[in-house]
Amino acid sequence: MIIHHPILGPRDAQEFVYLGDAGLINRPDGMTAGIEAFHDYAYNRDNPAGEHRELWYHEQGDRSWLVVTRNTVTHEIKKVELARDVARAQGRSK
Amino acid sequence: MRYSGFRVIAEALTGHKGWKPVWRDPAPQAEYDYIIIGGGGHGLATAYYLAKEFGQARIAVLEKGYLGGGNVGRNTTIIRSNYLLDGNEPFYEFSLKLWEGLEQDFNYNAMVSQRGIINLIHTDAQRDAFTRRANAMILHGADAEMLSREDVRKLYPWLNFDNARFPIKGAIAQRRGGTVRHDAVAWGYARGADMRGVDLIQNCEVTGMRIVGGRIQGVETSRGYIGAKKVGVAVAGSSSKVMAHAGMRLPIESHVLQAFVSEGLKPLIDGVMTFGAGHFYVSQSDKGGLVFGGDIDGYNSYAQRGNLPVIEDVAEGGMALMPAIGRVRLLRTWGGIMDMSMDGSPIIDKTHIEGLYFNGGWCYGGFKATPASGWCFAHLLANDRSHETAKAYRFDRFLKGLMIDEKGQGATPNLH
Amino acid sequence: MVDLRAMTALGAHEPAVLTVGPLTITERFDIALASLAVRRGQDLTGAARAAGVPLPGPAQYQARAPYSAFWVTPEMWLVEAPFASHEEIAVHLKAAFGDAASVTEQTDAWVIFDLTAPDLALVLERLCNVDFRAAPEGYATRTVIDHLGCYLVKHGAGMARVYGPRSSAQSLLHAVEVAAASAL
Amino acid sequence: MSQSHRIDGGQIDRSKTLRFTFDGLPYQGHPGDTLASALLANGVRLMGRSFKYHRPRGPLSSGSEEPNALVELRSGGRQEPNTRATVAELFDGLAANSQNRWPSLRFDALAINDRLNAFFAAGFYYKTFMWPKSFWEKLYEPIIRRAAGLGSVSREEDPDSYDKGFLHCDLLVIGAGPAGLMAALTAGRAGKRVILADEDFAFGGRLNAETYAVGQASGADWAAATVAELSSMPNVRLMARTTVLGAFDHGIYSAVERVSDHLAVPAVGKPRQVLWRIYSQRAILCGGATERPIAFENNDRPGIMLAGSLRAYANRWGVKAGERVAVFTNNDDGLRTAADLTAKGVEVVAVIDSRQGDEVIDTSGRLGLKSITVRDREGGTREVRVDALGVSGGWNPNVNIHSHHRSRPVWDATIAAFVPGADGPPGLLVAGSAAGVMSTHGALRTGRDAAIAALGLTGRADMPEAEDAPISITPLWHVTHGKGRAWIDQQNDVTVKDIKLAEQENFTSVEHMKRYTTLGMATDQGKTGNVIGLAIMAELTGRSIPETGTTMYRPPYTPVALGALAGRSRGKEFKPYRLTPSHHWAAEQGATFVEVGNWLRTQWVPKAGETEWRQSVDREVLATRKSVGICDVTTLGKIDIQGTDAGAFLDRVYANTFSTLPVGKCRYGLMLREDGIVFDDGTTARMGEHEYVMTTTTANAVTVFRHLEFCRQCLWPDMDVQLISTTEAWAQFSVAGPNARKLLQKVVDQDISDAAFPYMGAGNITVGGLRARLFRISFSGELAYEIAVPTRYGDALLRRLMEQGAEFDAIVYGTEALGVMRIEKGHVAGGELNGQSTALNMGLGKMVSKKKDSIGMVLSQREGLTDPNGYRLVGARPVDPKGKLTAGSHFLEIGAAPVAANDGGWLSSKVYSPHVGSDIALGYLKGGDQKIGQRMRAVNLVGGTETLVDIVSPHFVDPEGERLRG
Repeated sequence: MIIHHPILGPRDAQEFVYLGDAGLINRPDGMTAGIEAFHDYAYNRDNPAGEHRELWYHEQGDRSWLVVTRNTVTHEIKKVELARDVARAQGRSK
Repeated sequence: MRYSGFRVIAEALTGHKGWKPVWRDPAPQAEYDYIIIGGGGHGLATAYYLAKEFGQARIAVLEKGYLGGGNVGRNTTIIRSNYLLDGNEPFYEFSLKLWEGLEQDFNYNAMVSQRGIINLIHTDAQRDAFTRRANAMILHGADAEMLSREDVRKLYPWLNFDNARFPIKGAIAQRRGGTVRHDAVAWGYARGADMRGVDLIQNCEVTGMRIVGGRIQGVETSRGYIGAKKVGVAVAGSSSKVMAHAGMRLPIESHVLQAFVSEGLKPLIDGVMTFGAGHFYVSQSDKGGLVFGGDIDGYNSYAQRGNLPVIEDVAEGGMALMPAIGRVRLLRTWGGIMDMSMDGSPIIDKTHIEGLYFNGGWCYGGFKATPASGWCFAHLLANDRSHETAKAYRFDRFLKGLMIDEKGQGATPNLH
Repeated sequence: MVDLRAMTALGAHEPAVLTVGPLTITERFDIALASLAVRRGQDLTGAARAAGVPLPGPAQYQARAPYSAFWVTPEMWLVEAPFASHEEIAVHLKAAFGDAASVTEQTDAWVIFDLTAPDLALVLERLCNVDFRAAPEGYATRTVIDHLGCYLVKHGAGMARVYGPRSSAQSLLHAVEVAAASAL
Repeated sequence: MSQSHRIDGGQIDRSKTLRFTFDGLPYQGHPGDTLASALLANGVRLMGRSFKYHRPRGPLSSGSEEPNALVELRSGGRQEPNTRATVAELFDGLAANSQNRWPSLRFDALAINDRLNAFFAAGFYYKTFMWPKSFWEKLYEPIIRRAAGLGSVSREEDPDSYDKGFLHCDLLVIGAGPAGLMAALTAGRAGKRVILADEDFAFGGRLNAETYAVGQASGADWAAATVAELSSMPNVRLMARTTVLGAFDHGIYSAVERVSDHLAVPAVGKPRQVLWRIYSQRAILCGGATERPIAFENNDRPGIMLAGSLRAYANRWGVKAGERVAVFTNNDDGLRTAADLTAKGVEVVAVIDSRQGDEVIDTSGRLGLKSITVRDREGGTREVRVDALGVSGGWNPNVNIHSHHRSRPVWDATIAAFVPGADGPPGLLVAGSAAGVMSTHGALRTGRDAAIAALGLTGRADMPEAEDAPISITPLWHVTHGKGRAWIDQQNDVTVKDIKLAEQENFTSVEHMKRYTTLGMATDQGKTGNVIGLAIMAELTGRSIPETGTTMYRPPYTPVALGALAGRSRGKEFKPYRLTPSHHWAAEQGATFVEVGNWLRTQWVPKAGETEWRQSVDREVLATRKSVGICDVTTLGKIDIQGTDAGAFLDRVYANTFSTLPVGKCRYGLMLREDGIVFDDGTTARMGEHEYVMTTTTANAVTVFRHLEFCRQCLWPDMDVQLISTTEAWAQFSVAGPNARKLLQKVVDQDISDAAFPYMGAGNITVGGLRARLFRISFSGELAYEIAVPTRYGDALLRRLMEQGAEFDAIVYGTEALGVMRIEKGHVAGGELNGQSTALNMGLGKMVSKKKDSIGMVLSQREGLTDPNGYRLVGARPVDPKGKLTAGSHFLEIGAAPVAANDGGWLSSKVYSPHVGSDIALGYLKGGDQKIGQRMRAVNLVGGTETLVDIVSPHFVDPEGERLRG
């Protein structure tokens, strides 16, 4: 597969390490959330057959974590964003 | 109709006129006591044991494509019970025992061949871990042996012993492990179930579930609505898709696992072997092809096809271990969808919806589990209690911190 | 002055120069390296200009004197300078950038090979997936060579500088030699 | 033997003669020959035996679709089973042998199977061999396995090397027939980067096998001229002998180039084959079409060939397949063969055109065709004496690569074949006969137009004139007259009867048919047989052919050597080595090395007179505990963490607290996964207000860094934290033992007295003016430091330490002694950090701070992970000091039966402790913290041993830690 890195352009997916559903960005706050919330965060997945937002790490590249919107049936990639931008857009900060 | 050598001879002499269809193609009835979604190995085995061992009737298996068209028809045919953890080993040992009597039980030659499996050891740490595993297996009544480097050399003198990056230091062996003709497993169960009145309905895709007041009523399908008292889901890689009809999110991701077969060769590898310093395992089929595989591609996929990096990675492992196969040709690659769970172990459990049961999360270990999976799922469906060997395969084990994580990788499905 | 004797990544006391057909492999033992990263909310351009440190954009290498640099990740560069004058490159850069940047010594994290050949692309296409022919001069990228994560900088159609993990210097060199013999 | 069947013409170089042998007999051929064409030229038709019935077989085709003419090429480590004689390029000295026969090709004992064929119907083995149960492995299966298989492997290492590479272009053209050449020419003239790949050693495809003209020249000459023009273009790369294996995601194609297979041995340094990964957003499949036979009784005899191949042998190779030839066809193309052969002076005695109602219903000739039986339109039959028969059942477009993304081909009735369907691989167009456009003109036109469309070119490239004959075919899949076997899959011996049986038993889905009959599962993957099989199944079930559908097309297009897929990564080059700074010193000392991941670490350093490894290790341990020992710990991961939020960041990623750590100190850190299981551990030092140095285990250096980047970018994107690995930048040595300080003080420039540099101190120092780092940490329980210098000085520092340490009898210890001392001290490592254990299990539960949020803190509190009777880390020591322990043994209570219910836990790590004077072990024991002082059995059932042990504290030395604070 080829991932169109927002900074570096097309790169062979072999340079990346896959993590999984981009929902992993939405980590609950450990001081307020309990086991149930963390259980859902850590273990449950939509696992769609179709469009999937997922985390890839450019380990053999610029070390950026990316959010890739990819169709899990056709493997077509619709969109690639820097995970840091996505996280900020979702209100994450420190 | 009963199969036997005499029957084969008799038919041969009379032009094979007498062979009957291996299964019927019935139209779906309005309602069943049991509907099993998924006509793969696990679904067919479930229906077979429900009818044969648990005396149930009015059973249907709904298959969206053709029988045995899922991972049971697309795997590397290995059976074994060399597991470490208490949650797993009793189940897989039960499965191996069922394999040992399967052909006589369902009167179909699935070529269950206990030619042994060895997992090679390349470091002292691996030896320690495999020793712990071997002892756990024996404690659970399974067979296990530790082999020395020289023992391995006696078995396969042509492996890379003298120029290896990661020298072979020994192996853990399970003699009762081996291989089975995968398609025949599906066909044998299908035939056995059909003979016992189970309706095997192909080209029938489930498109919805009718749930009223927290209880399942039946399923919507591409061939109309079918009512059911109990519905069991055994759809492997499609688990999340089907259970979404019941509004459930699962601790499962679907990943593609590629597998490979070489051109036919005269006997080279007698048993099953796994490389301990790379992603490569191999056996040789009765037809002569080397059947081998490695790691999953590692990204969510429903595409039933993989990509180059894994193909090359597997070949690298193969050549590192077996320098003599350089000129052996890869004939065919294929990909199956694996229901990778969060701890690498399966789920056989009720759901919060009354009458809806789930069987999945087999990762890439589902084939060897087929008989026990069917048996235990049938047990759960018939008795509403988990089978003794499947007690640990609960949904809530993640909430309670009772994971069954053989590899110690945590909630990262693509690493299991 | 330091009284310990340095050893190259290839285990010698002098850097290696090897040839495989038309390819020349020159081990560079005379380059000091440090990473330079922007601290949050800081702007390095002024200090960089003052210190003569180029801060090229993504996938670019830029040469200046005494410092050259290439981009490695957002807000981070690898800065290089002559070892003879800048063995303490990290100290120099810290002085230049103060608390505005995070600076980390990297000189010995890498083995550096200059590869020169008339048609170097024929060798590199056997080693990594970089489109060397199409890449502009000064193109800098991370890539994988025989399982090793390396940086590659294009200094011309016939010249590339490869930065590989120091501990794997011999494996990297072997890969280059085998590929060159095979390709040229 | 003379080349009795060689005729005029063809593209072979008759000025040179090549000698070769087949089954030991000598023959001659010419450059340009394949093994098959050369054997046919020598009058040899019999080249192989079929898989199941061991029927005598000759070549069916002249290309890579060949099911029959499979041979073992070369010998020894280069022995190459199942090689298609039809594509094996002839070279001087080639030696080939027939395979899957015994004792000889002409007299094969297992041909008995053919006589017993009635018993070997499709799937018969599923219905028998079940009794008695034990006989399957012992009797039936061994016989089957010996009989099955095709060629054999020598078991010797393949002496040739393989290479890999990566190519980039604007347009990849797959296949260099008329369509491919025209496509490449169009794109090449437009200045685009083009790769033109063809599996053949000669470009031109069918043009080389046909006689008609392209423009003013013959097709072959036009091809040659076009290749000449293309090779003059710097932007065009011509790749002959290169098979594109598959289309993968997003414009990635895989191809194998057979660099040296046409040579006796590869040139020095050159690979046998190269596996190319081709990146091209645009590609055109010009893979041509494959002719299919017609199934009729005994249609598999040597001498019966595809009509187009018969023609190809005559036109391209100057070979007549027989003296008296007949052609059996259902379409016009078959007539071309008759015409071409006649023009070549070959006697064509009969043309049987099924469209006229004539059919071939049987043949004779055990080892080669002798005659055919023809049934004419009136129903009369006659026997015709022929020694070659060309069969044409129509042509199947080679849609394979276009279907590699599971696109289903669609049925085209006008040519009675499947053509590429919709949703093929994005960016992949199809042209020429691969697209179902069967005329030469059509191939040239669609090739040109595809290039224009793919690259968005403007203007029309001019194009030579060529024949544009329409297709005339009336499908005939199998001849219904005759009761015998009519072959569909010639290699696997699948006949029409097998398809009928599959239908009778309700294996009617095309996938069931394939799997039950093995149709299309041979080395040719059914390139000639599949469509016939499914057409017959359609007939039997009353479904249409499109309704019946095809099976899945999957890579590779043709079988590919595993060596090529592995490339350079084999033997010692399987994975790169990582060498430590002390490697050269250790090698000088004759040290033993051990693989730790890709690292090669010193395992121990034997001294003169030490004959057994334990002597060396025990000495290293005792010498360290007595005085001082040095160990290279460079392999531990080091991560430089800077930024104003570095401390807060560490508080989040570590279970314990680091923001409060004073500058100049270090602390042991425990890192959890989000699921509460221990991920990694190590010491992290605060080198400045906003500057930390984290150490990780050797094994997790990469994954920890990845995890930190995830936390930094995805979880807390606004934290001011910068990360970079410094693992390789510093050579780091542990200096441990009572005299560690004395030794180091002689080497470093600063005062490192206990007052100046207390326990857990950390700081920048200098060694003879050289910047260095010092950490006062201990893994052994002794007074210990880790000193780091820039890697290039590591070797010199070690030599300095050894020289300065002479007065203390300083020694270097390896990983074994390191392991002994860490276990004596009760430090967890690999065996305990198994990804299944919590801090609580390790006796480190208190380290998980609940006062702050950190990765894994919440889920570590789940009931299953906080069970008071869960596993706890303990020490174990044999009651009898001479007693032996084995890591991996399980704990059982005294008198308890060896069953899972009594399993108390296991020994995770074991060593012999010269300090304690016996084996000692660490282990996880259920409720272990309450069982200290108890006696249990450590049973190693798999080894048949057990040892009575005392359960003790995991700290075997200096439990109060006075030494390391001393």
